[in-house]
Amino acid sequence: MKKLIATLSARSPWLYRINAGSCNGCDVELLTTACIPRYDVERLGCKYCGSPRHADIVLITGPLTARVKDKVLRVWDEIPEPKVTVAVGICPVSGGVFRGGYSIEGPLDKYLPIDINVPGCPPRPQAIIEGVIKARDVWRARIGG
Amino acid sequence: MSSLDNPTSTLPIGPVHVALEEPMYFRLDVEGETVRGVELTAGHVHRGMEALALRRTLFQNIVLTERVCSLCSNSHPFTYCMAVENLAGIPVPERALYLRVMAEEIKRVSSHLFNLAVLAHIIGFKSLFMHVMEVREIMQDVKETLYGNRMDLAANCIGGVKYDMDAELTRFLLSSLDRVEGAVRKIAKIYGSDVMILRRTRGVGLFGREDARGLAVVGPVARGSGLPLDVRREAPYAAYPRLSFEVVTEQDGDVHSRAMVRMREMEVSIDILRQCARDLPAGPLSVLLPEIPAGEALARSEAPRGELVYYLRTDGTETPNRLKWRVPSYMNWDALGVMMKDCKVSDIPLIVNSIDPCISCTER
Amino acid sequence: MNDILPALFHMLVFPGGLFAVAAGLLLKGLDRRVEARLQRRVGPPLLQPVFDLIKLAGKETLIPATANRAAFLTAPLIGFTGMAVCAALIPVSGAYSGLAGMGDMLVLFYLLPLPAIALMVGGSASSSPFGALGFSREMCLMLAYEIPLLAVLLAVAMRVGAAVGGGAELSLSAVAAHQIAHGQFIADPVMWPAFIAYLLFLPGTMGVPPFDVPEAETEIIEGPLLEYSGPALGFFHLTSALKSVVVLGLGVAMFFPAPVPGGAFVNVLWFLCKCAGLMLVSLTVVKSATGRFRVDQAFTFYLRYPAPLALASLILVWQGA
Amino acid sequence: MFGFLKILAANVAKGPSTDPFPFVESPAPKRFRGKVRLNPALCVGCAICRHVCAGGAIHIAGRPDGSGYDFTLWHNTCALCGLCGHYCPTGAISMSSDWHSAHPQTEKYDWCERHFVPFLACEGCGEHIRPLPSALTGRIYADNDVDEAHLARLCPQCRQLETALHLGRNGHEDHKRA
Amino acid sequence: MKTTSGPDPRLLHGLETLSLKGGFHWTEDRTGNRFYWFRLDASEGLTRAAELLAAFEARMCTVTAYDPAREHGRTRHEIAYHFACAGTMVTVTVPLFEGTRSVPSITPHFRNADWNEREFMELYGINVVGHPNPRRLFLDETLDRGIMNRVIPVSVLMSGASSTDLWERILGGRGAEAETPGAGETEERA
Repeated sequence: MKKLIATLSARSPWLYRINAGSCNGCDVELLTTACIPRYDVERLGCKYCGSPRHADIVLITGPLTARVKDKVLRVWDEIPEPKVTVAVGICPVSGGVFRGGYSIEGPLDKYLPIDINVPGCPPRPQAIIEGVIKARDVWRARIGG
Repeated sequence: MSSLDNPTSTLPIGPVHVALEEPMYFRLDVEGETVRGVELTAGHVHRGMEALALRRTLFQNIVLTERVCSLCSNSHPFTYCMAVENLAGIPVPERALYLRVMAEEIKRVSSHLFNLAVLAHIIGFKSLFMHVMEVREIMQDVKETLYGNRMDLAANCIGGVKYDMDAELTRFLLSSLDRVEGAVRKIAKIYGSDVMILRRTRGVGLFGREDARGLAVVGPVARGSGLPLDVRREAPYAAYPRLSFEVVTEQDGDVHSRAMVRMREMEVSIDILRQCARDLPAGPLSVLLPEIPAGEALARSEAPRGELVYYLRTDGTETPNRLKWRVPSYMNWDALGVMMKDCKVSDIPLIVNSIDPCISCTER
Repeated sequence: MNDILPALFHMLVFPGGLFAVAAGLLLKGLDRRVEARLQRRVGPPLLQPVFDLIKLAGKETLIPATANRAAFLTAPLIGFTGMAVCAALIPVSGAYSGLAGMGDMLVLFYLLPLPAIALMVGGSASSSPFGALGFSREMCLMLAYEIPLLAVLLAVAMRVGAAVGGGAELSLSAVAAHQIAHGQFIADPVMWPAFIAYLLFLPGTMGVPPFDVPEAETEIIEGPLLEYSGPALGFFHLTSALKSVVVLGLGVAMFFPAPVPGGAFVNVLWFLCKCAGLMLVSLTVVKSATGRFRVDQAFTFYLRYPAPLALASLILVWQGA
Repeated sequence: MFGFLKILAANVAKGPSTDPFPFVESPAPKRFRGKVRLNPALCVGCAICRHVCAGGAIHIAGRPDGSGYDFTLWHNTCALCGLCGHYCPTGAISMSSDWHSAHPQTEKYDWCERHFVPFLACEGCGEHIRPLPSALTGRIYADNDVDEAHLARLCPQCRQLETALHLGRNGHEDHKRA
Repeated sequence: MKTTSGPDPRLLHGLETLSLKGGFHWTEDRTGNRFYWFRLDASEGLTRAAELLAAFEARMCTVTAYDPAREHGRTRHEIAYHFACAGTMVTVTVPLFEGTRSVPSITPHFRNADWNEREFMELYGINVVGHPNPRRLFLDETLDRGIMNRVIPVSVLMSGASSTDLWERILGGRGAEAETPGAGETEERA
């Protein structure tokens, strides 16, 4: 029964994205992936939500700058458990071309438990979908499916 | 009308907010639904890129500048390369000049489409947003097929370009342009006549010609207020002196006229692309690089959001002594203060979007 | 005792309770799927709203530190209970003639605003500035769309009342029965303005574009719903599903309640089809073809178009046209 | 609104434009800049790729025993700009059209392109060297009739010597003929 | 194609008189766009230069502060003010003497100099006299003012992006750290 509930729940992964100082590339690609007919994540049950409190899968872009760090961590805390975190683009994963800058606090896994990485500069929308599907599997396992 | 409660209250918007593509913090003093004061805190996307640029070689900086912002990501390395070329007096081959213009105009079309799509998104017109984004996908496919990436083209290198066009790709480009042009015409009709769009954008975010001159705004914001500012015309570069195009202006200075400037500019860009495809001269793509001497140079270009300036200073080593750039949005932020005066809360995202702000550009 | 059991059945199983919930979720799923098709998308599976609810049930409910806990948590229940009661009042011609009793149209008129009030309570209890803005917007919008609703209800009631001997007939089952016997109002030119007014009322009360101002995502991040999560948020979704059955069912009962030959089961399906048709015309297509009004524009819109239309019908009925 | 209804109607008629991707593979165009690949047979270890890499994604380190060197490219910091391939003198580095990049956090540091490039003993002096790839020798010695395969297996010093001798011999013969 | 004919000669002459001896020249790019460069005598001349430029309707484009020498232990700044004037660029450079850390604000003449001046205030620790709103602009409070003055050792210049710590994790014990093989290097550079 629990397994069935987990399986059904996993068919409704709602997405939320956080921009941690990204150059827009990954961010725009996330918007494209989440919202347009060509990629239509809604057929996977995804919905793109505006409030962190509604989210299940959080997609983070950007290298985590000094000024945005606290805000990102706070918003991340506002997402109810269980949740899955996906790092999109090379910046949150490693700092990318910005690594070593005085204003860069990343990589993100210093502060948050990351589950899935989707490197790329920016990754193709299909790669982001692939990341979401992998995240969904992680999530299903986490809620007991 | 809904000021039932206290006269003024504080409304924070951002830094993480759906309507803002990027983190920026606005503190609004609102009276019911009317905005009385705006204070903004920037710096959330400040990555210290100018310091990073001093630690990268002149080559690495091509890639670094491309990551200033991915919506105008071609303009940055392009202008940076021009600055290096101006400094060292490198003669860029004629073919490369045309290919650079092509990359630039392709990016302009998709950047403008994105901005217009977000306008629809902000007024809650989801289907129109999706429709415009789908049209943009044609341009995304062009970028992916010609350059291998949907955002960062990596088209430029110092002394020329890295990619070439052949007959097949030109055919693909031209047929894509035909599709986009037809779709853009239809979209222009919708934006120009749909009641919902007109009611939300006409007379909103007014910014007069004198304000535009005083705050020295650039790009579609200036042109939407009737100032015919365009670096492509004012100080032509690359292949622009040999191309014919119109500098689009609109007179009303509201959200709608800025949108219509972008709309019409896309048609101009498509025309420029056709001219380039037709006139593309034969020849090499890039030249062998000489030593880069010590010196200083400036370069300017018209990015999708307006004038972009690069200043480069070298000292004869492989890394720059100073690399500084001024992005178009940097000049346009101040205009928000004028535009948002006494506007409605609902109009804020709309007004912010109308200057097509690029925060990652501005804060570097 | 003999009266209570069927009443309970009607409240909890059919047409209120289980049936209404199922129908509402199905309608929502259909709405999302059709909207997707209009936007050249594949769209979610029909049962997506069900998956969403199951998921939300398993999430944690976070309560903002500054919120009023009691109000924050009871708000979703207010709306839900109100709509569950309303659902039991909707007649499904050929299967169920509505709860006996007079004046259920008045009851509906008073209960229908409950979900909106729940949103306002929840929004202000969450103590978020966006919730507060959502509150004032919801209030403003509600005032605007209640006027045409009242006029439409009165027009229908008086039309029926005039036929059965003067005054207003406020029983929905009588309204439906009258139409089944004497022709549906949708074929009655006098009632056309009222029908159009009702069509325009629907997107406002359901909070979909162009009247989604209280929950405007890109302006005030879903306003009152911003702070809700988990099961509490699920209740809001459930309420919205129930409400769509109620308002659509009310529209069907008031304008085209006629059953088709066949058993109760066939007529339940027929009722659902009519609801779905009404929904597609008044909600799905409209929200796909429009953006969002500013709150002041929404307010003036209701006063300028649906209200005069509904009043026109009312006056015509009153004049005995 | 009514103008837009026409578009909606056309949308319904045209049907969904959704890419069936997660259920069907979605190939990238030919020029797509996906994961960087190294052809170890062509790599000479000049490290120009590392020099131009803005993301610092490339690591080249010789083995202590002198048997060769390891080339490592960490995809998680590669900006996919293609400069490495553009400036690679032998064409050893290229961009594949492989865009599948999603991976779990546990594989973060293994998300690499790794190659061991062996050294050979110089046919002249026996020192460990990286033989020149034929693509390169072909280009360098295009106008000379030398034994390219042999030259490729020499260390730079021996190769210099060998070419000098060769030129000397030929020059001498030319002189004699004249 | 060019619609403009360059700045007014009176402006150029005026700026030249404010400049250091020999502190004026112009360059041209391959399309024929001119760039005028002036080096001012002292920072006091800046206010007069700004007045003059404003009178001739120049548009302030940007301001660049930099340390021309980047030597260890010494910071000396120059500030270049870039203007667009009738289609050409006019750059007015103010060298600050060692130890001097302030310039007058040009916001009275150019409203949009506000952000530019705040930027070099925080990045280079230069004071701007008479700035209307001298708050931090982009730099987070956790970071030091004048962060760009830190001299970068030449050794990290080349591949500043890679850190050994990171590479140890990636290499995971494979192939011990050693220097780049020299083989091939000489040929490829040639």
